[in-house]
Amino acid sequence: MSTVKGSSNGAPKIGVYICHCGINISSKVDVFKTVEFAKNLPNVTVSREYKFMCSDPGQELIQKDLRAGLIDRVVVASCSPLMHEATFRRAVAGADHNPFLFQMANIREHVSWVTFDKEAGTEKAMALVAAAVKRISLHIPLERTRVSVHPDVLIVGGGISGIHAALTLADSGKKVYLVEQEPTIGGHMAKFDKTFPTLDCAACILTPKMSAVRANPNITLWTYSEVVGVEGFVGNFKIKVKRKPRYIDESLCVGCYDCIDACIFKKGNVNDEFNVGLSKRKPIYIPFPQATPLVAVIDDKSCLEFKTKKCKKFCVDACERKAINLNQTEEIKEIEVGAIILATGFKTFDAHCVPRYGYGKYPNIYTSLEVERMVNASGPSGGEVVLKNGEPPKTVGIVHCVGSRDNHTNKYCSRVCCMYSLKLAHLIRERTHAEVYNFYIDMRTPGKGYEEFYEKLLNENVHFIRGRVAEISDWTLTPEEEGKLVIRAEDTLIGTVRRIPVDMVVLSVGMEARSDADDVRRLFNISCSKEGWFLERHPKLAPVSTFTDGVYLAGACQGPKDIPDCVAQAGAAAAEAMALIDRGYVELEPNTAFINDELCSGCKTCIGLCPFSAISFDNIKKIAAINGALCKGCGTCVAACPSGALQQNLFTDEQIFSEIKGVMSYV
Amino acid sequence: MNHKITIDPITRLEGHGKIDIFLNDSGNVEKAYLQVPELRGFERFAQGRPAEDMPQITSRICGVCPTAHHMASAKTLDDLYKVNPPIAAKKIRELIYNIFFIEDHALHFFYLAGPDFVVGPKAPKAERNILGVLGKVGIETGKEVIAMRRQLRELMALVAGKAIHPVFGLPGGISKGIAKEDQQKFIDVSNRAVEFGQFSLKLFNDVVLKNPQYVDYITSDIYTHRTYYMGLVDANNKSNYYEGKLRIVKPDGSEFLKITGAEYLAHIGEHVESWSYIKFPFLKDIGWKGFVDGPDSGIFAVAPLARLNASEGMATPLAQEAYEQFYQVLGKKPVHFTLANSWARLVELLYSAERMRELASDPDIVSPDIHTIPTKIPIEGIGVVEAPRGTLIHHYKTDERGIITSANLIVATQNNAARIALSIDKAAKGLISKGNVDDGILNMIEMAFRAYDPCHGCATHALPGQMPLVVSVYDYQRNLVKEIKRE
Amino acid sequence: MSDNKSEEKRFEPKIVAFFCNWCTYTAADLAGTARMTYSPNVRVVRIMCSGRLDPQFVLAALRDGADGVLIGGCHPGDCHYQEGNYKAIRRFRLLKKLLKSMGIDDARVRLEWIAASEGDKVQKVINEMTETVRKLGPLDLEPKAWKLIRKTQIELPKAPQIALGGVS
Amino acid sequence: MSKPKVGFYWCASCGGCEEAVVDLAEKILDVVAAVDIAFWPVALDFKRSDVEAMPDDNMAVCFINGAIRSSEQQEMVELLREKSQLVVAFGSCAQLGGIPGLANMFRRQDMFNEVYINTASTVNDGKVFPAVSTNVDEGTLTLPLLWDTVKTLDQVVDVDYYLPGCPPPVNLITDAVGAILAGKLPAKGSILAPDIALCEECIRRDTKPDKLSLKEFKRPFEIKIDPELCLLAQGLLCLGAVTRKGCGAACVKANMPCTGCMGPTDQVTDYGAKAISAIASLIDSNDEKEIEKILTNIVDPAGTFYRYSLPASLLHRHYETSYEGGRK
Repeated sequence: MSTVKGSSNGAPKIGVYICHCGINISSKVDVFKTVEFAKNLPNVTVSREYKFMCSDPGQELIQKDLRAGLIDRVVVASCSPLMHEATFRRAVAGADHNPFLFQMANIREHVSWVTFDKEAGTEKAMALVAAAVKRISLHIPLERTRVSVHPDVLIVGGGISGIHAALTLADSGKKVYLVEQEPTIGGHMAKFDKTFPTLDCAACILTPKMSAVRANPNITLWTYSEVVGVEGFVGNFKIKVKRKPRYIDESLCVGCYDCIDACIFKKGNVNDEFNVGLSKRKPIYIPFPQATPLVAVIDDKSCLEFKTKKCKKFCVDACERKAINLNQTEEIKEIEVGAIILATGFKTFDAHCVPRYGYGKYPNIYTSLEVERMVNASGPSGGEVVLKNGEPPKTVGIVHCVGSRDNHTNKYCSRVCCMYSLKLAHLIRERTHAEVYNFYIDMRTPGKGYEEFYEKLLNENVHFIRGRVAEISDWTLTPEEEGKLVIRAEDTLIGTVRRIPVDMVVLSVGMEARSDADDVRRLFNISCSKEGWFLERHPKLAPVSTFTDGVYLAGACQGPKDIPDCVAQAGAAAAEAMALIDRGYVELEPNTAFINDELCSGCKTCIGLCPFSAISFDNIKKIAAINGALCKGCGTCVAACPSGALQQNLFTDEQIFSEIKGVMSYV
Repeated sequence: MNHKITIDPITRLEGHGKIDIFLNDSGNVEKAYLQVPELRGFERFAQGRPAEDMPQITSRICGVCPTAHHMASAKTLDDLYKVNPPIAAKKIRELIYNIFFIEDHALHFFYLAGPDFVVGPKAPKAERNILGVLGKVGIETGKEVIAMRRQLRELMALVAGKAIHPVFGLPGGISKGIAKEDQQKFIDVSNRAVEFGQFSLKLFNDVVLKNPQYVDYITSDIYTHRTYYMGLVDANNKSNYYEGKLRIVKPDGSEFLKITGAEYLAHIGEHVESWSYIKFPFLKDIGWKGFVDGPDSGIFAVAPLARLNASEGMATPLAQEAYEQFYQVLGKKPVHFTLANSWARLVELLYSAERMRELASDPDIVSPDIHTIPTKIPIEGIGVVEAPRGTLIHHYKTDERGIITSANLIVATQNNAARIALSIDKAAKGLISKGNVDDGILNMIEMAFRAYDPCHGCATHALPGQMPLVVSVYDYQRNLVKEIKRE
Repeated sequence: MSDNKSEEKRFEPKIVAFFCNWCTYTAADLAGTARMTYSPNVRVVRIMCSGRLDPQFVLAALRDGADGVLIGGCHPGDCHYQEGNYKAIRRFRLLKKLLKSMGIDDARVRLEWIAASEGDKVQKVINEMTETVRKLGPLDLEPKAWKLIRKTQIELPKAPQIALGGVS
Repeated sequence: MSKPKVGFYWCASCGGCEEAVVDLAEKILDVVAAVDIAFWPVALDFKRSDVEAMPDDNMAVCFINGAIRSSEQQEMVELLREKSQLVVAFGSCAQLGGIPGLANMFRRQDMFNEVYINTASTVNDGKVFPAVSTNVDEGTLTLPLLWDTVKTLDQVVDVDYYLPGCPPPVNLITDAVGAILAGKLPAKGSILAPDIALCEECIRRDTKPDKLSLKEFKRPFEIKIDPELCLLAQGLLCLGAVTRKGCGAACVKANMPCTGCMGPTDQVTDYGAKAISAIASLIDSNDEKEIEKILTNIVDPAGTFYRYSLPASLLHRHYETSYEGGRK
């Protein structure tokens, strides 16, 4: 009997198991009829149905039949193989059979969930079952190959998510490369003043983590740098990082500001990115006092020396440590890592895209991020909330959902705007005692202490008007509107259109995927959702994994998140990476290409086709040779092989032809 | 009584033919029909193919004379692209072509028609074949014949790629030339070939001409038709197979026409009968007058006898001698005896051998300059060669990319179709009387046919095939009263 | 069962789809998860990459009774294996040329780039394809070519006899 | 003991396969010594009736060349099947349909119109076509009807072995005959030739670049063909990589690309489709427009990739022109 087990010799004994998936499948597929149909297919010795095949009893059903020798091959018709193939392969292996003598028919995602007519659904299900049965007879036992995992991790993005993930991994002794585009880590969080709902200051909780990164020997921090090349696969990625020249020697600079003071420009002449353009900085600068690393940087686009070559270069002389090196050039670092965490974050919605809100047209209309800087003590106005004329505002309107929940811009809710709007309302009121009006569609405060925070604001006499703002303009009707910005909105609670004259407007802009998200995902070979957020492997069960093994997601690059969620997810991503590294190896799918040496004519057609250089030409044998470890199993070479000498495990020509016959056999 | 006799197929020829003979109530032949029962339609499926593929595609019209089609096609491509092959290419083509003539004529004489003479038309059929010939002439001679053909075909393969279905023809030349070190092979074999040609003629002399009964056959009226004759000739009206002008002589031997291949359409038409897949070419200048011979009928003949008749001699000395002897024995030009074809064929074999010898030692043939790259936009091309079985005409029209839009092929044997029909009819009438039909007589009717070495593979670009030979005898009401199966 | 039924009912084309594991197959799963109902005429065969698609598979599907073939892969530049879909498009273009010259309406064979997130595109493409092929009608290579070759069917063809009218 | 009986027969072929047998030259004498040739229309006078007279399985083996295009041919091969222990499909036409199979690109009627009406030199004002039966004064003349579709031998009768090639190379023929006489036969259905592609025996293989990709396809007459370099590398559509070896790369030796007469290797189902897959993979472009441009020099895909195998292909014939085909 054990000779029959898992062997492909002798007539195969196929077990077919049809899953009801509760009613998910059985509502659109006549499971019993399908079972009957399967019974009569060639080589099928067992045909059963069960409510939930993926459940333990379901799997035991299969294992019992395998152990009893009733079957030696398994077909499960249930959900997508992307969902449960692994589960059932484990089950088969659990019964000491080769896990690859298993085939799945996807009758849920591809049938019951997408088919209206039950008869049609049943028919389609039968076709897919027939295909799987035809195919499985041609399966042979296969072994997975193990490849060791490089213990280092690459983290892309130095915002709170990247920082947290880096620290978590570093603390567990893993070597981490943290790569950040900007001259400093900190990301958006570094720009915030306070954080909701606890109102503790962002800097106070972030900067310790930032310096911890700087201090941690396990973390290699590369700011002002970008990942430009990704090769290899899970456990064995080869990464190219471009370090842009900052013209300052990081190891020498102590961030004393002398060079900055010495700069030929006495005043800043460039929009300060950190203060979102509310202030100016010099061509040589340190983004903000807590910048990490605390190292100056020269912006060669605005530096006189780089523009004219005629600068007196006071900065160079000013630096005692001779840290300034104007000849510094871009540098490419090549590293190997086993896992990658993407924490590239988000960008805020561009308020210009909603002209009727007058952003950029009227002076005293700000985005929430600008106000974040304004209320920040280290911000452009030293924490003062003031109008362009320097006066503090008497009335402020905060407009929620700018660019969010809107068919013309982003359909989705950005999740954080309600809370930060409340936070800003509180802070503005605190600093200016102005009347603050919140215009909201729905007040969304899910989360620990969030609703309470809303309560608190209600008691602080902040005004809440439920309704989407129609327009903001300086077009006045009454004397008291004179010189003010008039916010027109329908108050859906009292059912009238209201005009609220204010001195200042805050536009609570939503979160969007970064504009370079598409390039990044291509670089790392992952997918994006329609909105442009990086696509997780499964929305619930694998929220930080991607379809590319070894690449994980942390923070807002995967979707709008507030800080606690980002940190939580960063931790999760770090844990996933750790799990991978601590296991020490990855098992590769055996669906690789192989060559039948006797049939290979050495025509070399395949060799140039492999993107992973897995195929080489053996000049002694005069035939092609495949490196199984490098082969990723795409099968491109197999399709090209003019004499059929190349085949792909689990996807041989025979198997696919038989699957085609299968799907057509029942129509 | 009225009988219908069907000889089906005519064996020992390349291709497929079927003869129906109707007897009148006295049991004498009323009429005999030659039918060719298949068609491949190369003209149709040539369309859409790139012109440069035609030499290889049309060679599949006939695996016995693929070189003829290949060559005609290659010449058509030269004309299509209005490009002149380098001198080396021209000479190598003609060299290969004459080599092909030798082995093909040898094939016909020794394997196909030979048995009729060497073994004898009335010999038992089990002996009436190459093996019988070997028996007669001796296994050693047989081996020589075989070896000769082998050597010749090896040389063809050396240049053309394959002896059966060559591949070397290109518009503007050929794909492969002759390496210096190989030239000697060609010279050696050509010398042997000349000897072989002389030997074959001698064999014919001894076995055939010395046998008065055979000579009677050849000269007997039943194998005689007075038709027009056509063949390619060079500037001196000497027979040439690779190039030249088409010369057509009247039944009285005087020149009727001398045209370039390009002018063929003005003078040659093809007549269609519903009882045969073959088309019957005729001289438009005279017109189609039905199956009758004589100067008033447009029927003409091609192939060895016709070529000798249409020429004023052979361009090489030994062949010229043989040519003169031929007419000396058989009387003044033109000779109208169909069976003389076999002799004429051997005269030609000798010419090709001598021509091969000339070209083999020509210094030009080892030049590497063998292909002129076409530059002109193709529109239309016509190519004519003499195939062993007669004049072969290819004619293509293409679009500007050189994709065939229409093709016309008039193939060697086909030119003889009408005259062959006459031969069958006349032979049947002469050989069958009072309804008595025996295997030997039927074979002698086939001889009339076989003498042309007709290749019905070519003739209809048809699919050769095999069907039983049945003599069906019908009474005047067309009821089958008797059926003789040929055993 | 379906046969006599589909006789009375409107023609239900049979379409075989080859979807790449990473983009289009996933998108099809997404369409399922999102309960996007679409016409049941398509049967999906999963391959790891559109680069695995051997034109033989397309012809085999047609031979085995499919009225159309749909090929789905990652968008150019998105291939999970970097370049498989580029190989696919090269082969597909030449295959289309061949099918055209073989007299098969090339609308019966379609290639679509469908990303993992484009469940709605799966729905749209499959519905479109089904309609297109329904309009084109059954391909039925079986009776139209293959069955002519089966012994039972080899009796003289029921072809128009004009060719044989001739003079008789 | 009597020598084994052997038959040769031709269907829709050009006679080249017969020539190939004749090209056994001296060897043919050995063959003749070893066997009784019981049937060989091209060279011997035995007739169908002789075959009918045989008991079943009387012939040890019958080599049948040519495609099947008419009921006569079908009847004949069925008869020969009965009378032979082994049937060998001899040559491309019998195995794959061969060049006559290109007729499957058209209707029979298209052919008739072309041959008997349209061709330049045809004079046929009466629009006369050959007819299955014609009444002449003396009686009735009949012709066989041709089918619309050319078929391979194994689409009509059960075939034991295949000898590929147009025509089959002499050495393969002798090997095959030898194996049969010695009773050393491979599994039924085998192709009696090495199961490996032509490149393996091609002298130019080493000149083929490891990573070949093509920006342009060339037609043989457009360039001075390098006599050393791999033809595909010169942009010529050489199908050697898709084609079974056994001919010694004869065409390539003559400096011309392989056109695939030996057919595909065992693993390949559809020669043309596989050729497309392999050739297209080499195109050096990812841009659809450019790909199209590069493909324009493949002027005749069907005729190029199915030159010898159209009837054996998965499509078998042109679709619109099949009887029902094209009727909407």
